[in-house]
Amino acid sequence: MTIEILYFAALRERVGHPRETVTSDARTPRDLVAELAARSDGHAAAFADMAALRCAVDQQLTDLDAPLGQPREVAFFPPMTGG
Amino acid sequence: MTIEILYFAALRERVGHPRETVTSDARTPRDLVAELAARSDGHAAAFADMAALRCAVDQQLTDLDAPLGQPREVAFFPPMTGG
Amino acid sequence: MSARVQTAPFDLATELAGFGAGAGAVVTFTGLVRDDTGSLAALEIEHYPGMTERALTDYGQAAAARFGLCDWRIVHRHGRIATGQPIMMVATAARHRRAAFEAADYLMDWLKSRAPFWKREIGQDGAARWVAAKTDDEDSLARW
Amino acid sequence: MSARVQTAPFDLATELAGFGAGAGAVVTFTGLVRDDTGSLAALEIEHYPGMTERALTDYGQAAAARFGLCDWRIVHRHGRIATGQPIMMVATAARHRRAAFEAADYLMDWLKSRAPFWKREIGQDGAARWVAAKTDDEDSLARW
Repeated sequence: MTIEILYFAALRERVGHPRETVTSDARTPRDLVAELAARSDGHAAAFADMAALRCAVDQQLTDLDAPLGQPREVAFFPPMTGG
Repeated sequence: MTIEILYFAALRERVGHPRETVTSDARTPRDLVAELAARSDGHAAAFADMAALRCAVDQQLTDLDAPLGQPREVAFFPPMTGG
Repeated sequence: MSARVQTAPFDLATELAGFGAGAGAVVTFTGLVRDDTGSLAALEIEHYPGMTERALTDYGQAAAARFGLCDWRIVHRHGRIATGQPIMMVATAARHRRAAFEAADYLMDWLKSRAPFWKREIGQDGAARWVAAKTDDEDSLARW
Repeated sequence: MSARVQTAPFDLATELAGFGAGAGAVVTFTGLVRDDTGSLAALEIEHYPGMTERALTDYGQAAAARFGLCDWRIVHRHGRIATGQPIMMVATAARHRRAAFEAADYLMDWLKSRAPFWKREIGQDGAARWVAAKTDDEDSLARW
């Protein structure tokens, strides 16, 4: 399936761009991360600290091990610091 | 000693006036209440419910059984309902 | 860092002009005349001139010391206040949100049970009735 | 009952015009850019367009249901915000003060840790540094 991947904040900076379209059969966000991390040194750096990785699937916060389904967009970012 | 007595809210209404000057040797507010309650039926009604009586001695909230000292003014009123 | 008692309405925006410079968090509480029965015309608030100002200042200073406030303000009205109108406000400013929230909550508990104000409900028919103190206001104060 | 994300400043008085009709208690929280070191020029706030609005609305509606709010409002800025300026605000209106306080506190905990915003500190020397999430923000959220 084709998925739009979005990166925010420090992850966006490390990857080097805010979004990219990928083809993947990943079954969880964590599987997807493994595929994305292999794309470049920047990607690897972005995903180096999995404990500080947050994920939204179709704009809903989602656990890295939840079933991925057929998402339109998946976003990766560091812990949020709003308010 | 001469003390200025103040009444507020329902106590003021029952006593019939907001203040009066009394001479007393009361040693606690509770002693003073016993003297005041004898002054009129209105006073007696005002002090009928001692559980709902609050007191300030020289504008500081004070327990009914605290030593009275030589106060300038003593105020009696129902539980407060500010805010 | 001030407390005021007045009959006039107050304006939150005016009260907050220049309030809490350097703070990271500002909390305000505004109490309004609420009509639960549809028959209330106004509240009439009596207070103890002299003691009121002193008590509000004491509670404000106690909150500032306890919660490390950058700034605080209390405005409480007395006299007749129509349904829907503001009765009083508390504002607290602190570096962090927890202190600002707790200080405002603490001040409200003190004001409800320890500031010398007494509310009387005035019905649309003109009948007046003193508002009874609530036990849970005392319980709330006992938390601190 | 609304949430907004914007770059422009907001005005608390404007936000509160007509807010919480019929309520007895209104609580506001305003978060400001605080300079602890004397070397901060501004914050730069990034967000996730689309998800942000949805998340803020979800949290507002959850608070309204849980605490029985008469009204609520969330305004959160993004982009560059200078030291001392407001970042965001939450307002809650309820019949009683406890619900208004708790709902504002609850919303702040959600916004801090679950709304898709990321802050970057911009020093007076131009250097940028991402703000790290605080463990105690997670702890605070776990209270609810």
